[in-house]
Amino acid sequence: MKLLYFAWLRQKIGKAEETLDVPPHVKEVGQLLDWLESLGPNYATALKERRAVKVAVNQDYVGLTHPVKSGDEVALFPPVTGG
Amino acid sequence: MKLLYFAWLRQKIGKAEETLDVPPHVKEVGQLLDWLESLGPNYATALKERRAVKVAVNQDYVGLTHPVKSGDEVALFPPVTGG
Amino acid sequence: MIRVQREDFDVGTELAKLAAGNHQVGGIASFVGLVRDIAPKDSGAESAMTLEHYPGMTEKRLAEIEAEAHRRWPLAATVIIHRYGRLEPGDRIVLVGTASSHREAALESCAFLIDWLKTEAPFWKLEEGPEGAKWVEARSSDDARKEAWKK
Amino acid sequence: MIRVQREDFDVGTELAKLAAGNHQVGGIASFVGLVRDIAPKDSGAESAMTLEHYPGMTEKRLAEIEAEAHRRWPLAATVIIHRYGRLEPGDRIVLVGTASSHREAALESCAFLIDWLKTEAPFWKLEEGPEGAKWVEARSSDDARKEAWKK
Repeated sequence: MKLLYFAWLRQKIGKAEETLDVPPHVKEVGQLLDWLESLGPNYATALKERRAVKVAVNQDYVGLTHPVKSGDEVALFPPVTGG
Repeated sequence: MKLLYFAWLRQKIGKAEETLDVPPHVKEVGQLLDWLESLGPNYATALKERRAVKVAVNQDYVGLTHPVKSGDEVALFPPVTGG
Repeated sequence: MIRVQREDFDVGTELAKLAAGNHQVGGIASFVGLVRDIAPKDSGAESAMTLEHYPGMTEKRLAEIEAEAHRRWPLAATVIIHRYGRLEPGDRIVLVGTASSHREAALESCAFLIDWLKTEAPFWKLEEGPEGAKWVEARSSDDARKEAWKK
Repeated sequence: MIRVQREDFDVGTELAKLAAGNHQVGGIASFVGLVRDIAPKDSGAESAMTLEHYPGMTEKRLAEIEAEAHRRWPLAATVIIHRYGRLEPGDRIVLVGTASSHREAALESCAFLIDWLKTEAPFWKLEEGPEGAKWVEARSSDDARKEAWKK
């Protein structure tokens, strides 16, 4: 699974993207976030304020119960501030 | 009194402007329009559909009871269609 | 800034002026009105128009409308340019531009200015249609849009 | 038409394209977003910013927002240009332009596009303030403006 991080999520996690082998029990976005938090203090800090974390799967905005699977492009980022 | 005519009012009356000595009983816009109608068939035709005649005195929109006096600039024109 | 002129204008240049030297401007809204071709598509003809106006009163009314926009919204700068004379399809007729720190103020005041201008500024359009020249009639929908701003 | 780019753009040229060769266009509405200087006036400094975005998703979202505007209003043409990278106060960030036969459609769809873009397009602003770099926080008023279009 390809993970992308933007803005302060990128800074706190310390990388812009990575490819991870996600364990089989991770089937939804919420489970993915829980599992990522367990990877280290940088992830835990970045994902602590869960309300401020938006998720896109394959470039579409999704909610916490949206399914994720191997091969997906999953992006985590704060609320957008363009325009 | 200086009279100005625009758009189809100018065409129907047959002139763009004129200076007229208005009789003393003409004290309001409505009375002025009535008096102008009496000046000839071109005026009568132009002013027939009174709802379609807008009036400005000294370059401000006014109603039929607005006073007019010697020295005023009075303009008659149809509803505006700019922009 | 108000201009009533025969000549065309450059939209990019006019809008850039609204924020020149003022780094508090966050947004510029604008509306450009163009001459539409009203001739039937299969006529092979194009329909020009002539804009008549009331010199003096035009500038006065536009300045009043502009001042009203500045009273209602926090605007850094505004521009209204309106042409008169003969114009052909595709020609620019009017430009309204508004600059503000806030995009809401810029967008709303721009719509306000063009709506008010349509019903207040003394211009009249004579269209050269396929059956001869015809004065454009005022639209009641324009009056309705202006009235909505009074609420 | 969607463009996401580092380079500046020419507002007049982009807006003129919206009506080029189409004499049914009667009005072009536009909004240009500029970088505001957030540094205190007496600091002597100016505050630049860097715009980060999500390549691929940005273009996808903007195309969807543009398509939604075309579904809602009778539009002849639209343009959305959004820059990324480092920008200084006064620099253009974004252009939204809409062309229609009807000015209401042009004005409303322009406001719709900038409102939706603000809450949907994956851009993030990092402001270089007097106390260091800071990610701009999303405004709840922007969400409210977007929600209003759902009614």
